[in-house]
Amino acid sequence: MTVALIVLPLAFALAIAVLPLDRRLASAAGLLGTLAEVVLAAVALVRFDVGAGMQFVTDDRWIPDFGLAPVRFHVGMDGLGLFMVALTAVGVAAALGASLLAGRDRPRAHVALLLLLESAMVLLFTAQDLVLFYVGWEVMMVALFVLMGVWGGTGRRAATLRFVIYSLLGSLSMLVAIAYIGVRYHTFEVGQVHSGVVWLFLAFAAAFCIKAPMFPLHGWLPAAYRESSIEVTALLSGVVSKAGAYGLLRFCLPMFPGPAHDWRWLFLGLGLAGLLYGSLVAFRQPDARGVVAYSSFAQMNLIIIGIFALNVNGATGAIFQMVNHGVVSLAAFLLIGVLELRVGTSLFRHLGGLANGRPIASTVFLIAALWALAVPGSSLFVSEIYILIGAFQQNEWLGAAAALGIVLAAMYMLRWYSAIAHENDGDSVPASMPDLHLRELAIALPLIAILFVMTAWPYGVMKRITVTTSAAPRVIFVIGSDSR
Amino acid sequence: MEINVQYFIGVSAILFGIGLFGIFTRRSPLILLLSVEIMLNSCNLALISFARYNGQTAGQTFALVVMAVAASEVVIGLGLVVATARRKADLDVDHLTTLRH
Amino acid sequence: MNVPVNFSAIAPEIVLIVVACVLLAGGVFLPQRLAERLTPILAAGGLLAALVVAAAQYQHAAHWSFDHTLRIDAFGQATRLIVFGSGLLAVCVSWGSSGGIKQRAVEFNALLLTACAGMSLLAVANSFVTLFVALELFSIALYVLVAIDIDSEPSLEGGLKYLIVGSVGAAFILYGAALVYGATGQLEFDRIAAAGGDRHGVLLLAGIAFVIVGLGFKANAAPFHMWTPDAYEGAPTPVTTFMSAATKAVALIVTVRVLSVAFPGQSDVWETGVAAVAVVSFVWGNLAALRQTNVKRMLGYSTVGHTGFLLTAVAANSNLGARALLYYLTVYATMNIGAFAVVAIRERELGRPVEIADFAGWGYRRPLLSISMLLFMLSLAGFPPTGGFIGKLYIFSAAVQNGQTYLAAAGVAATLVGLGYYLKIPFALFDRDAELPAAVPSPGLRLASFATGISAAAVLFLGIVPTPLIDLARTASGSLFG
Amino acid sequence: MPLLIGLPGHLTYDIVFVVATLLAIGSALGVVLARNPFHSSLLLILNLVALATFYLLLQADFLAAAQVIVYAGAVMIMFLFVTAYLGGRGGEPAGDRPWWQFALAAIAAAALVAEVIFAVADQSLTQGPHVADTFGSPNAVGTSFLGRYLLAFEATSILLMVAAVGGVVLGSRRAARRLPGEHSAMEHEVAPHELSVQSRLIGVETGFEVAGTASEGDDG
Amino acid sequence: METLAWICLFAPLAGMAALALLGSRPSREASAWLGTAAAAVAFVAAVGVFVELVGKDPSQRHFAYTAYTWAGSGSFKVGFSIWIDTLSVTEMLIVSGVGSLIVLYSVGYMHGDPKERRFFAYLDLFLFSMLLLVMSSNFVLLLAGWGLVGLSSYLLIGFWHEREAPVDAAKKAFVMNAIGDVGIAIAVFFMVRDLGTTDFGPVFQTAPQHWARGSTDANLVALGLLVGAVAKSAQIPLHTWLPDAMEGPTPVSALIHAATMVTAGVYLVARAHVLFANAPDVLDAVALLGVATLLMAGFIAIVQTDIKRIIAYSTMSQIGYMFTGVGVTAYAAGMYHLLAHAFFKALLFLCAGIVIHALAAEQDVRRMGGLKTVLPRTKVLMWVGVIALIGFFPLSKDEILAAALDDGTTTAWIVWVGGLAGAFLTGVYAVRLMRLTFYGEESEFAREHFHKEGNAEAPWTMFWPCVVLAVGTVLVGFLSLGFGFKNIFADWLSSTVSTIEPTTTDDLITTAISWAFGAAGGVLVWRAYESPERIAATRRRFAAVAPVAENLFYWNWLYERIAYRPAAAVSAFLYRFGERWVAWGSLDVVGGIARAASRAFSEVQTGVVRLYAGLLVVGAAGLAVFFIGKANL
Repeated sequence: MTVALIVLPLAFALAIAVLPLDRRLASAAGLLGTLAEVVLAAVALVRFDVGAGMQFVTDDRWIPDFGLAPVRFHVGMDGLGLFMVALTAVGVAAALGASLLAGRDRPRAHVALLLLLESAMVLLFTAQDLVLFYVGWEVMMVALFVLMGVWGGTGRRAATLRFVIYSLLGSLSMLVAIAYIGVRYHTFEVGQVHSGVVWLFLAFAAAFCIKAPMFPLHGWLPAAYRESSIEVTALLSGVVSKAGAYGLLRFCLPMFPGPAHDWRWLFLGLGLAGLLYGSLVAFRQPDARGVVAYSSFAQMNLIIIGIFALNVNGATGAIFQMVNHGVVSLAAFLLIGVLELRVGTSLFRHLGGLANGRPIASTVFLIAALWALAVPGSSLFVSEIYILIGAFQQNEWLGAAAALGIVLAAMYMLRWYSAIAHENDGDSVPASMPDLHLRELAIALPLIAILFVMTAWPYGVMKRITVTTSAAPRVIFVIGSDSR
Repeated sequence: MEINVQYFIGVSAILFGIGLFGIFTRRSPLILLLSVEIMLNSCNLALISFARYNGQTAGQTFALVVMAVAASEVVIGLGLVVATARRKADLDVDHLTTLRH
Repeated sequence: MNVPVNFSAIAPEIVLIVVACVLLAGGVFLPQRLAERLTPILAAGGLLAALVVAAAQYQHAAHWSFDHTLRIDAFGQATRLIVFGSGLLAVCVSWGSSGGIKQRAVEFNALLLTACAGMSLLAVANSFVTLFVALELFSIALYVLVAIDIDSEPSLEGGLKYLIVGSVGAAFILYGAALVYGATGQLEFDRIAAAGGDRHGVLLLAGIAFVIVGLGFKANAAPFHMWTPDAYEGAPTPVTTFMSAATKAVALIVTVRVLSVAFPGQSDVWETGVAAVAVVSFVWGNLAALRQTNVKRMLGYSTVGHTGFLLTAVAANSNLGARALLYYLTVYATMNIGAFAVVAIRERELGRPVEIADFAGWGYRRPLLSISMLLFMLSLAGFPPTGGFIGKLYIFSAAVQNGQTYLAAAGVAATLVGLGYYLKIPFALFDRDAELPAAVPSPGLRLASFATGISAAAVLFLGIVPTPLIDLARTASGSLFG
Repeated sequence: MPLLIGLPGHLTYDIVFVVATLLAIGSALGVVLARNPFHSSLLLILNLVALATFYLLLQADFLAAAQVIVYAGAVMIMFLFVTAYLGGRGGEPAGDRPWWQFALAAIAAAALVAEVIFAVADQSLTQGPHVADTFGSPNAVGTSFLGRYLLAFEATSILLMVAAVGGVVLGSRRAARRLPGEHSAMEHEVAPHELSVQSRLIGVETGFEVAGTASEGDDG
Repeated sequence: METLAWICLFAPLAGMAALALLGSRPSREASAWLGTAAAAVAFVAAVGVFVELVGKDPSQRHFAYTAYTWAGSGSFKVGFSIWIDTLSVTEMLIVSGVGSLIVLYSVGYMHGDPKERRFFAYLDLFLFSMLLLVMSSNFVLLLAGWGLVGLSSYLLIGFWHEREAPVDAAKKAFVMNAIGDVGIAIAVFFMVRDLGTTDFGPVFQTAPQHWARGSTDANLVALGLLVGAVAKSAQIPLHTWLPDAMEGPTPVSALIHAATMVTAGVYLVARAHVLFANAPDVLDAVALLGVATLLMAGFIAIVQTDIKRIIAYSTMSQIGYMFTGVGVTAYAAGMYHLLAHAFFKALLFLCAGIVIHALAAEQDVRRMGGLKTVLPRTKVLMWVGVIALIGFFPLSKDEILAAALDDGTTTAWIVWVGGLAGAFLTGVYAVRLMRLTFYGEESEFAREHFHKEGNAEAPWTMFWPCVVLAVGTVLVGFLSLGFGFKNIFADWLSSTVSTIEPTTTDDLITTAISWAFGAAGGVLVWRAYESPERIAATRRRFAAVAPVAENLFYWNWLYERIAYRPAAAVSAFLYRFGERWVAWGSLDVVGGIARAASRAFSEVQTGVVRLYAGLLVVGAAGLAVFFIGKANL
């Protein structure tokens, strides 16, 4: 199952890259591939055995004698991986839809790269071997670099370079740490490493916290989110950033319980700072992308707080928030993309009045905004509450301070929505711009439907995650398994 | 007969240094090549001294090889100088800066 | 005299020399046009034959030959394979060249073959005498090869600089060898180790230092690298291709062999020394490459930076380090040959040296070559799923294992800086805003593309299925480190 | 009365050593300091002879002979030829050489020399073993060369062949374009001369090995 | 009962979903009626629940139903569950009943608005949210409802989003309510941490054991809830959004900003009375905040000129009374005032809506006047509301004050005195409102409009709800008369919350003074407006203090300076400086260093070969020094 999830997009990517398809065929093949992946992910979601731990496992040789330890092709999914994979499948399908809508040039390459990205992400979300994980991690990065560097906006070079350097700073430290683990512990299996070496922990954390990004490692974010084509931005914010949080949960905490516990305040403090900082900065952004970008940044810091609260509520909330925020930021960015296609800009001073006579558009944007600000009752509300509970259980002041993020989120997201939808039509909005078309809706509606389902029944997700803590040491989360 | 080769090595080192000095200070490619010859010969002196010190012929054999190598380098070096001389009016190595930075 | 003479030990070299002699002898009778066509084929045949011979001889059991002046082991034999492979691909790239390579096809190919022979000999040398003569054999061939375009001022200039600095470097090796000889009374590596023990005599250590300087010069290690960018830029591209891959490989292999076979007792000193050189190479090579605009020169500095990685593996002084080195060298050779082959193709389209800007939009004119180039750059930067990644991981592992995590950290910093220039090329290649370059015929396109394709396939293959090469590297380094 | 080398009763030896040392160092300095390349070349010959003297003192008789014949005789002739060919252009180019360059060069070189001398000074190298009279004789060297170092010997021969080919390539006039106003008279002369020098050198070095190649070069 | 309860909760949601999904397919009329029907269904179901509950023994009148586990982690689960007891049923009835009437009213009021369908969807969403709030059986779900009513409020305040003012008002309301949400969230955190649950049953049972009475934790929990209550109910200091919220359509003001949502704070205090009783200091704060708000809002209402804002400040003031009620633990009295207020304040707003509707959206009372002739029936209905407002009948306010008098603590005394003073203010502003709107000379503006339009007072959908509310106002008055009569309402609530039964003497004293004060205020203001000279004289007399009220006690000014501007400045600073120079610029600096180093390193390669050799030697010398240094000498 897991292997099929990895191979399917890869096979489609290769086929599309190699076969001389025209635009329509390439697009159709791409859509088919991503939708098939969604179906596969859905099947996995249904067949997933709640509480049974790691499932759909394939464990095979890859590099049997590496010199330090065998490198294995070991993949599988627990609750965390399952939802990350599902998020990836949905995210890439939606992003591909958006890119087809926008009509990117050189469609074969573009579609193939998106599929390659998908394959790499599924790999990294399911890999149980450090080296294999790193391969997925970096291939994802490569695909992103190309997508960003080729199809991005006018400032794409600087943005991509910045993104690359930041990313590699983290991932190369992680590579050194992986090497060290191989040397010291003679294994690359995630489950077998328990270490108290602080710098290893920090090296891994650096990679993940840059990707998330955690404050103040976000120097790459504004440019990357602004200069990428919108589907890439959506994926960056919706899925790729989650890979960072995923890494913290999958690697940093279980492998380095001691350092994670000792150093938690670094992450909690920076996470809190990032949450408030990102929210405040989002409030002054001049463009729609900027607001969602910094909001995404703030949310990721909240997730980091949840993770380093080091308790079940925080972790459950963080994981659920990863899913939630993934979907909602995909929706928000792809909607911005639709708007940009029509208006040609996302600068607020040229926007406005979307709600005038465009009920569907305004409703869809409104839903995105409300879920993004975690309106009480929504699925994001649930996940945020759990994160905050976790933070509060860790420390009262932390929980209370982080709760302020709720107010700030309301401030910037309402500003976002108002600037887009309210008052008179902006000067760049074409006269009598029609409401959303069916094709545009086809991208947004499935995402919104997912949000609704998760709102109606958050436990449907949360019970599959089933975070428990191991008996000793306490900070290790056992995800997807009831056993302690 | 006992021989203290320390002094020979000392001389060889001084010659090596003089060769280097030449390379640092001269701009005529010919003289650079001559300086290289001094250096290689100083190596030979060291080799032969140590051969004597160790009472082995190996060092001398090595020195013989070095002579051949030095000769070959001279051939190629002179060839390059001549070829350069055909193309450029002046033969100042300091002016061979088409390739730089 | 009862010296065991075993010509099978140098069978590949013999093959190469014989072919070279045949070329020289026959070449004079061939008309120019025929010589241009025929000699590369012959040379390729010779290299292929040598490759086959070397492969056929490949065995794990090590043995001495020529009274310990040679050591035939898997380590050296594997290096031979790299050298011959590089030579073969360089011949492919040279097809279609103009200038000196075309007019002097006979000499070019003969010199290439002898250079390969010298390198091959160097790879198995076990004595300073053999080492020096083999080193000079290929160096002198390379001096000529760099300057073979005698109509071109840069070519000559590069050759002359290479020669002058190279002679100084050779003098250093020689003086170092003399000092070692003085300290131990031996010239054969294993005997040096036996005689030297773990003594830390001044004479011996000074000798080791000088030997490292000389070998570092050949391996483009900073600060002994200064000739590298000039020679790389000045030399005809096929020669650069060959030099960047084979010279470096063999220089580093011999460095490992000398240091770990002859001076195991002094490893505490030279490990640090090599590490220091590695750090300087990291810094200098990568930083200086940042602002280059000429592609060959940039890649030249890049090789200096990569020497840092390779020396990291040397400094590890372990089985793992040797494996890492061998693995990385293979990948390194492949990706460099590929990259320079692409440069050669573009160069022939333009008829002048290639600037980075000349690649602008080229990705849409020659997509496959450009994708290969992207792959090479990614591999140079160490991204999976290319071989460069596994190599980097390997090297980091070796460094960490030997307690030199700081070297790995320096490698990380170097890679980060390296991204700053490696990515310039893909950016240019796939620049959508650039005008589509005119479709210009490129002489020898097919063979050069073939070399590129082989390299690209190898880089990818080594990244995805590294096991065969890893196994080979394991047995090879086992022959050195037991 | 050990004077320098510590050998009782070998005053002559010491005197010869001192003279040779002065000669070697003086001539070497002359090489690197003389403005005229002719003078440099000639001084180098002197230097080589001084070195040959050392070789004699070190009982390397054959090498001393080879040094004088091959080096001083053949290689340096080649130098002189080229110097003559280049004429005034072979000399040191006009222009100031700032004093600090000298100073730095001297310091760098001196540092290295100091290191080596320091290395040697520390060692007790006085107790060299007694060696047989045949030490350093052509026979002994030949045995070593064609025995243990047979391979090096063979490789050297290839090396010389490469040098010859290289000389051909670099010296060839076919591809060369002339600078405007350059006289071409010498060109036709020099290349064969060069080659003849090479073949002569090679002949001396190896006796037989590369004769064919050299003639080949002539043909090319 | 369970089924009915769920129907009550979900009928409005279904209505909203239907309206949203059908889009523009049904006609406007049909949409409006669909929305109304959904509310009506909820009301009917609520009545059903009420009837069933009445049938139970008073001690058995609480039920909890769980549909499914809504959210949960390994250690803390939240059920989607509802809580039916007398308190929640009371609220359900108010919400769905008054709600239905107001939705009905909107059919007429919103007729012809281009976004009519959306309006009804929003109203239904609000009803669902409000019902969720009052029916939920745990604090998380309550918080969800709490936030959702805020959302509905946001949507409805900003309904006319073409103009800037409603949009700003909507955002302000939402953000201030979000602050309240945070307060409740923090209380929830405490519960989860210390009690492991937020379900009402266990929480109220175990809280006093976990948190000692008056301890810091107990106070913080109650304080958190209080922050939520204060924000939602527009009490000092989080009250400034309510007047601005009047930018929304009038039915919205009536429903959300008068009858139901804004009183949710009172409901919360009553609901969580166990927690508040556990924190006496906070309970005092509730009462004192209530007093402060009721006085301040009364003062401000006197100088307002916008008809809706006058009523809005009146609302704020009346909620202040409710707060004082629950603050002195007279929960039943507070809830009773809530009930009565729901009727009469909705009535007042709807009547004001008729006026505004008739005057083509004019809201300034100074441009009205003399409307008694053209809107006679409205005038009568409005008098009913005003009489109730001043506190003549129902005696809900007096009951609170009487209870306070009975209580006798210092806080209660303050409440009593302040409340009576408030009665005077109420009399002033309420009568002023009537005087300016309906009496005096017919204004130019009103004349123009009426002669042009010449329409009837209001369509029946607008008129009859007002009548029903007026009747309801009067009837509600009989639920709790005081003076020793049977207190039906308090008895009904007694199974859920306790109350203070004031003595008849207390009632007598309080009611007498209150009536006197209210009447005095009314008479004074009536007389003051009899001639322009007199009003001018009055103005002069109060010239010193009037600006304070006219400037709304400087709250907006204060928030502008201590909250908004600093936040905007910090935000701008972070964006301009933090982002540009630190997060973004740091890599630029590194890049600049790298470029400079690149320049340095590559320019060393001057192309001069002597230098190359020189550096080689320098490197060799360095390496040799290092090596020799390592030697054994």
